[in-house]
Amino acid sequence: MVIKTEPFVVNIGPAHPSTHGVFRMRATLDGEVVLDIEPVFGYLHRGIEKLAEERTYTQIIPLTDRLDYLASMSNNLAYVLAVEKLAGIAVPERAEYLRVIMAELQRIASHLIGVGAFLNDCGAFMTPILYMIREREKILDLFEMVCGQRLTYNYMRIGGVSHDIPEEFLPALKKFVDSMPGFIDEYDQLLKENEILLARSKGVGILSREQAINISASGPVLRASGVKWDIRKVDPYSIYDRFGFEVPTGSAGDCYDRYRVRVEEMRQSVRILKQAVEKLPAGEVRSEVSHLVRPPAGEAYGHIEAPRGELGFYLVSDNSIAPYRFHVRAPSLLNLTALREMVVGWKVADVLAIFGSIDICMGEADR
Amino acid sequence: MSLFDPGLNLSAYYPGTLPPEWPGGYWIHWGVFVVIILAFVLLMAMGFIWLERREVGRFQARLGPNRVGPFGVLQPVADAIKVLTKEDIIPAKGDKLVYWLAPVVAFVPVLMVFAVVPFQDGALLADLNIGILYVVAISSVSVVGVFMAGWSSNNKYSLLGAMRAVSQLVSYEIPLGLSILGVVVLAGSLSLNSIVEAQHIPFILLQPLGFLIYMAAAAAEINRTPFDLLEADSEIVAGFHTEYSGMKFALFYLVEYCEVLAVSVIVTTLFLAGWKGPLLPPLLWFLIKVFGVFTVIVWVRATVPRLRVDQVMAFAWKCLLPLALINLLITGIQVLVWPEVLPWAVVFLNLAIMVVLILLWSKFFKLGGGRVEV
Amino acid sequence: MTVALSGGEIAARLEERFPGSVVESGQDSLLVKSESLRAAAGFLKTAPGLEFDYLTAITGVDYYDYFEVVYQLTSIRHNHSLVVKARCYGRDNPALPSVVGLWKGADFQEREIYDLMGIRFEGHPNLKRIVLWDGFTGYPLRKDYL
Amino acid sequence: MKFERYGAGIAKGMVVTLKHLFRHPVTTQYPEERLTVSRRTRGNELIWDRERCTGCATCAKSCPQGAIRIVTSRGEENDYIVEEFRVDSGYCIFCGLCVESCPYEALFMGYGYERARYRRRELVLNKEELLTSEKKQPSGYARPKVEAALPPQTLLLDRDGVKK
Amino acid sequence: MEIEERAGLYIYSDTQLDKEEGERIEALKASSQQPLPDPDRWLDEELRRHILLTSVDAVLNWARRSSLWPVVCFPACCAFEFITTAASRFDISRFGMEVIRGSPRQADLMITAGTLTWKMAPQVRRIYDQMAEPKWVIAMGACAISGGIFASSYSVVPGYSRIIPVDVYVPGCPPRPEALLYGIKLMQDKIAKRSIITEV
Amino acid sequence: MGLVIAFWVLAVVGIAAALAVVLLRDIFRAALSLVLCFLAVAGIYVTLSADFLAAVQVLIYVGAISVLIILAIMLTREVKRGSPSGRLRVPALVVAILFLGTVVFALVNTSWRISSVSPLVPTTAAIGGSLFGEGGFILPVEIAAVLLLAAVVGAIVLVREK
Amino acid sequence: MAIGLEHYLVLSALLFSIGLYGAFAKRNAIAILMSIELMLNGVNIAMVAFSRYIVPLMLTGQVFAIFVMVVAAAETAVGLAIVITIYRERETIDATRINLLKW
Repeated sequence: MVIKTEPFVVNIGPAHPSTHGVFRMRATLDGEVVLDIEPVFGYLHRGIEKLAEERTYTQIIPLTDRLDYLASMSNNLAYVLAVEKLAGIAVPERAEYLRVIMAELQRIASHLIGVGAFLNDCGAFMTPILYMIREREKILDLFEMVCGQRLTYNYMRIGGVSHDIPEEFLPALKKFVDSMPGFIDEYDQLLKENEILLARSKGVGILSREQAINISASGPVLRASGVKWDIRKVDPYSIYDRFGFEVPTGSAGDCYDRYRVRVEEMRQSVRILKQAVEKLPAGEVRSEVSHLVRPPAGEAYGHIEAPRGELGFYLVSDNSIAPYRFHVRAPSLLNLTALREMVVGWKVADVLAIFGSIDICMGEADR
Repeated sequence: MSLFDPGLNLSAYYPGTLPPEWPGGYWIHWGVFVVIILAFVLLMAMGFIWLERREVGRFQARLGPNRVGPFGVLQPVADAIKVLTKEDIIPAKGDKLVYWLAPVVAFVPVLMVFAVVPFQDGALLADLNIGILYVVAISSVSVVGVFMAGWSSNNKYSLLGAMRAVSQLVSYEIPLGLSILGVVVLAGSLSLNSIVEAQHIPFILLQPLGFLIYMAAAAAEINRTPFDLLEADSEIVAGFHTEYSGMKFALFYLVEYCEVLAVSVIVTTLFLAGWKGPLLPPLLWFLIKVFGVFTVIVWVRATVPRLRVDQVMAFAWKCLLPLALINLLITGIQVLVWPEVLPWAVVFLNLAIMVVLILLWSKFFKLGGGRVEV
Repeated sequence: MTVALSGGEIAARLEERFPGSVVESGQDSLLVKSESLRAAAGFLKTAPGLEFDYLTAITGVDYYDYFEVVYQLTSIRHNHSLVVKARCYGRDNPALPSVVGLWKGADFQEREIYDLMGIRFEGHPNLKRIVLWDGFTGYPLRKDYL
Repeated sequence: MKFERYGAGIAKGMVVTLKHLFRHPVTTQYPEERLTVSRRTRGNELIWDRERCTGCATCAKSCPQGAIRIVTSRGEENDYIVEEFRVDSGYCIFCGLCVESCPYEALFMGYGYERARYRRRELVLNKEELLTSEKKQPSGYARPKVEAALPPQTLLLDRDGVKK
Repeated sequence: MEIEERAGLYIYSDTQLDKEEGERIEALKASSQQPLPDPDRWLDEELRRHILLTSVDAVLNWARRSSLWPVVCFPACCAFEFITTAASRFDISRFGMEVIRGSPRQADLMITAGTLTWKMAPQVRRIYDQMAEPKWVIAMGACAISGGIFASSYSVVPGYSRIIPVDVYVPGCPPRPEALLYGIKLMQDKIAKRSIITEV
Repeated sequence: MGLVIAFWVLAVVGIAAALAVVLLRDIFRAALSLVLCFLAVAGIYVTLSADFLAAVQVLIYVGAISVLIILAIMLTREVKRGSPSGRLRVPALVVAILFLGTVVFALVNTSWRISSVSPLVPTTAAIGGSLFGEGGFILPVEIAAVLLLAAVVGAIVLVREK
Repeated sequence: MAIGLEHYLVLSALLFSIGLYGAFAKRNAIAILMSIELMLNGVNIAMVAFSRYIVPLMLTGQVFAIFVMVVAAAETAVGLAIVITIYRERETIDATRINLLKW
């Protein structure tokens, strides 16, 4: 029974406990039911695209760190891939493997936060996210070992990576790879079958296959809707064609599927890591590239499968030391396009669960 | 018995802590006991605040407050002093009188619950013969305080929180009362002290389903997970007390823990045989059981997510209420058919009945979905 | 591997259907006349064998003389891609037809280009500033913005 | 969904949290216990070697935001004397590009991170404050020789097997 | 936190609301071109101080520094280092700080974790104004101190000190959790010496 | 003595709260006054040795009825308009005073047969007995149950979505 | 001064009259409902007082008071349901304007 009352407007965000940064939803509510919602962006618009036009190609790498600050390695990778495509630079084999290792570690770290934050938005009192952050800490330790920072790595370089790994890295990584599946199992046991979580997320916020494609969704959001589309498979970049892994997909396209797809992707990433650790060759990690890269005039679009979806960099060069135009195809922004269709008619609590299940990063959406 | 006419049946319960020939009669007993209860409630509430933070910390693989005093036990004291000395902000557009009164209205009933709780045999402020009914009645008053807070704050989150509070608390009062009735039927009395005395085996064994229903309903009444919708911070910031600061907020914060304490105490009394127990002194048993119940509540809080508002309501009406009615019916039949025979057989029977009922009911009961066409 | 379709072949098919719509075609891109952008995009989305159902990205580039808007199209069914470009002239009120009707994913991106580069998209249902605030003067991504 | 699992899922989850109650917490009690940071750590300070620096200003050029200010004057032997070398650590993002680009290995990332201050202006490091001292050690970022001498990093991974 | 006063005006997009917001932003931008001075007078006064704190002050300050409740203000990257600080490995709750209040009314400390844009600035200012006295601010990270890597951008506020007075600056991009904890320790030291200093 | 003080305090509070209910323009506050009035009445019951009834009064009137009323006030959003008195104010006042006068006159001039037996305590068992026991009010209880059911069904039907 | 039956009856009459005034004078339908609750409470006090002072060992008055409460609860539920329905249809709960039956 729903008693119709006078609709009223509530702002959820920008500084709301669970908007994952500074997103704002102008929601029209009728009691608890959402009648309409208008996403308001821009609270973290920092003008990265403009700033990049004033920096050299190498100096842009720190900027990309801060795009999707939960997946800095992936951003670095996408950017250097685009520049290498633009300038036609080859990358040593060992560097490719290191890149893959870093990108997959980053995917696990990012999904851990994504899943944890989603469970938090469903109302679990911090426990899952704290467990997940604990696992993420292990990954951050590895990153810190390699490049000295915990969040903004600035690790990839045009033509390779900045440093070779220290010798204690591989044993630690092996240990991590061995122990991680056990932890994923444990977290599955924690909440995968929890009746309350199922009630909160199954059938909630359904994004159909057609809708998902039409709004240019990507990443786990697209795959949860049943589209088997993973850039690592359909357009293999770097050396992803050398690894065997599955692309998990959902069927219903609801919040629960998005959550499950992320968890399964973590398992697949562990699988890739295992193979990469075994095959890692010796050799150089950086090809000889001038410090000031001057790509020939032209344009290039490099894209990777970042944790949140297809992350693309569109670069236009005019043969100077700085890009003429630098555009980021941000998965977070596009995945939000369907937010309105997904939440209308649901309750306020569902809005946040749905929003959490899309797992966005405002640094990337607003740029 | 009237509250203003002490002396009827109180004397029967005097062998407990206080000597019967106390000078001044019952007024002194009252005065002393009120002070004792106040001290007990405040101390226990602070202890609970500390314990919850420590326990949640350990559940989450971290430590929790440990730097203020030994093991951080002074943490709630520091919190209290700090909160009390913070600036008191009153929203400009709100209803100031109501805003001011709300924490008081919420706090007083919770405190009054402890008047009838037996800390050990006969050690209680007033052994009302309507004891448990009094508890249920009085605790339903604090909803009004919550509502006053949400209304007078002139904030939409507060109002949403208050609306949720009212619908939720009113709904869960029914299964709560019905689950208590099972115990009352077994004990044959409403007085809490008599209920404790009637428990030769703890009623949790005779009333397992009633216990579960009571725990669920009580968790909803005191806004604990998974029913903590009123102050769901991921949804409506801090719920009805979003606009409160300083001392008034401290009162609401205290109310929260006093309510948990009240529920722990009442569960202990109704289902866990109160102060009864071998070897240890009764008061110690009482405290151990209260802390045990509280730990379970914290444990649940550390594990489960929260339900949605309509699911909470559906759970009360479609699941708890029928189960509570069936439970009451079965209890009544048992009391009529086997008065005081073979309690242990009844224990196993009731456990079996509980399992069967839950399995059966799960077939009918559905949660999830819930989209509204707009 | 996503196949980048040859711009020339598709340009020929487009020309056949809508004569005069293609200005030039590159290796994996084609430049469409701004008036026929909407029709060409509709054709690309539905034509059998092409079926670009997925709009990967839109972006605008300021070349001083004109603005170029770049559409990265992908077909999930056939796993091939194409880059479509359109130009609009004039710095005061450049305009292009909107493709939101075809790909809803263009919604926020077109708004962003409008916000940061000042290109109007005719037919967009809710064309207003997205990341900057009302009252911000200038279009930051234009090359003459300081 | 049906309420079909009869609370078994909740029970499973509660077992997991209960297990954690008896596990050793992973907490590091920071001011007393310290983690050994990575040997390559990019701490929140820069360290400058007065002897090696030739004043070529490559670092300043490679800095993405111009946080390094170098003023030099011509010395007697046709070399540069560094008059002023200033880094605003409240503006620097510690990306390490300057250290990587320094051709004379005269600039290091700091190993320490306790740089919080009450005043904005105290964050600006001038020539003297940039020198290495008791409290300020260089880190091994892009400096393999320094790296080899530093203690190995504490890893959370190593605490996995530890029982309470 | 923001609640609009008017109801029923909403359609898919409310241009009136946007316009008002834009005006607020422009007004704030115009009025905060210079950074606010650091509230650091107490540092000088401490040097020539010879009066001891009264015991009431001591108790009050002890309570205040032992239970600093942060408010939710997590614009960007640093937020995740703050969350990590709050998480199991560094565990801010040891200092009694894990009570992260969604409502600014009940919070004492604002940890400004991330880049502040002009669009966000009125909201942050509002949160700060809503906090009850006494209140403190820790500027965490380069963006919060000076705008950091984005300082030259057209939409970024070069440092929170333009908007609100900052008590402690924690450099780093982002600072490690230990660095933030060190900043919190400085904050506690400052609170411990309150009372003789006049409020700044 | 305690009883006398209690009666007067409760009576004054109850009357004042009742007056507030009918005189306040702010309907939310009027509803809160109603809660206070109910509580005072519950206190009056206690002074009449009807402790079970007092608890029931708090449970039903305070816990359920007034909360429902407050909820209805929220839902109808009539608060801004307030709760003004209508055209009938003066006639209503006259009628009320006339009625009050008549009743007070009647009850003062009646000689009540006051029983000197001290009241029955505890009342719970006795009430239970007279409700469900032999020769009790079991038929009215059944009828009340039917009435409640009808009311619940009626209320649901009334506010159901079309 | 001892408290007798008359005191309670006067109190009850006062409550009833106040409720009566409110029920006639108020325009807000919810306020009218609240006034009716006041009247019922007044009646209850009278019944309990009679029971206490005239037949102290029989609890007939209290039992009746319980029935009155049952009726009051039912009445409130239905009354509020009507009020909400009317509000939904006509956007007002002003009793002087709810005159549907007149025409």
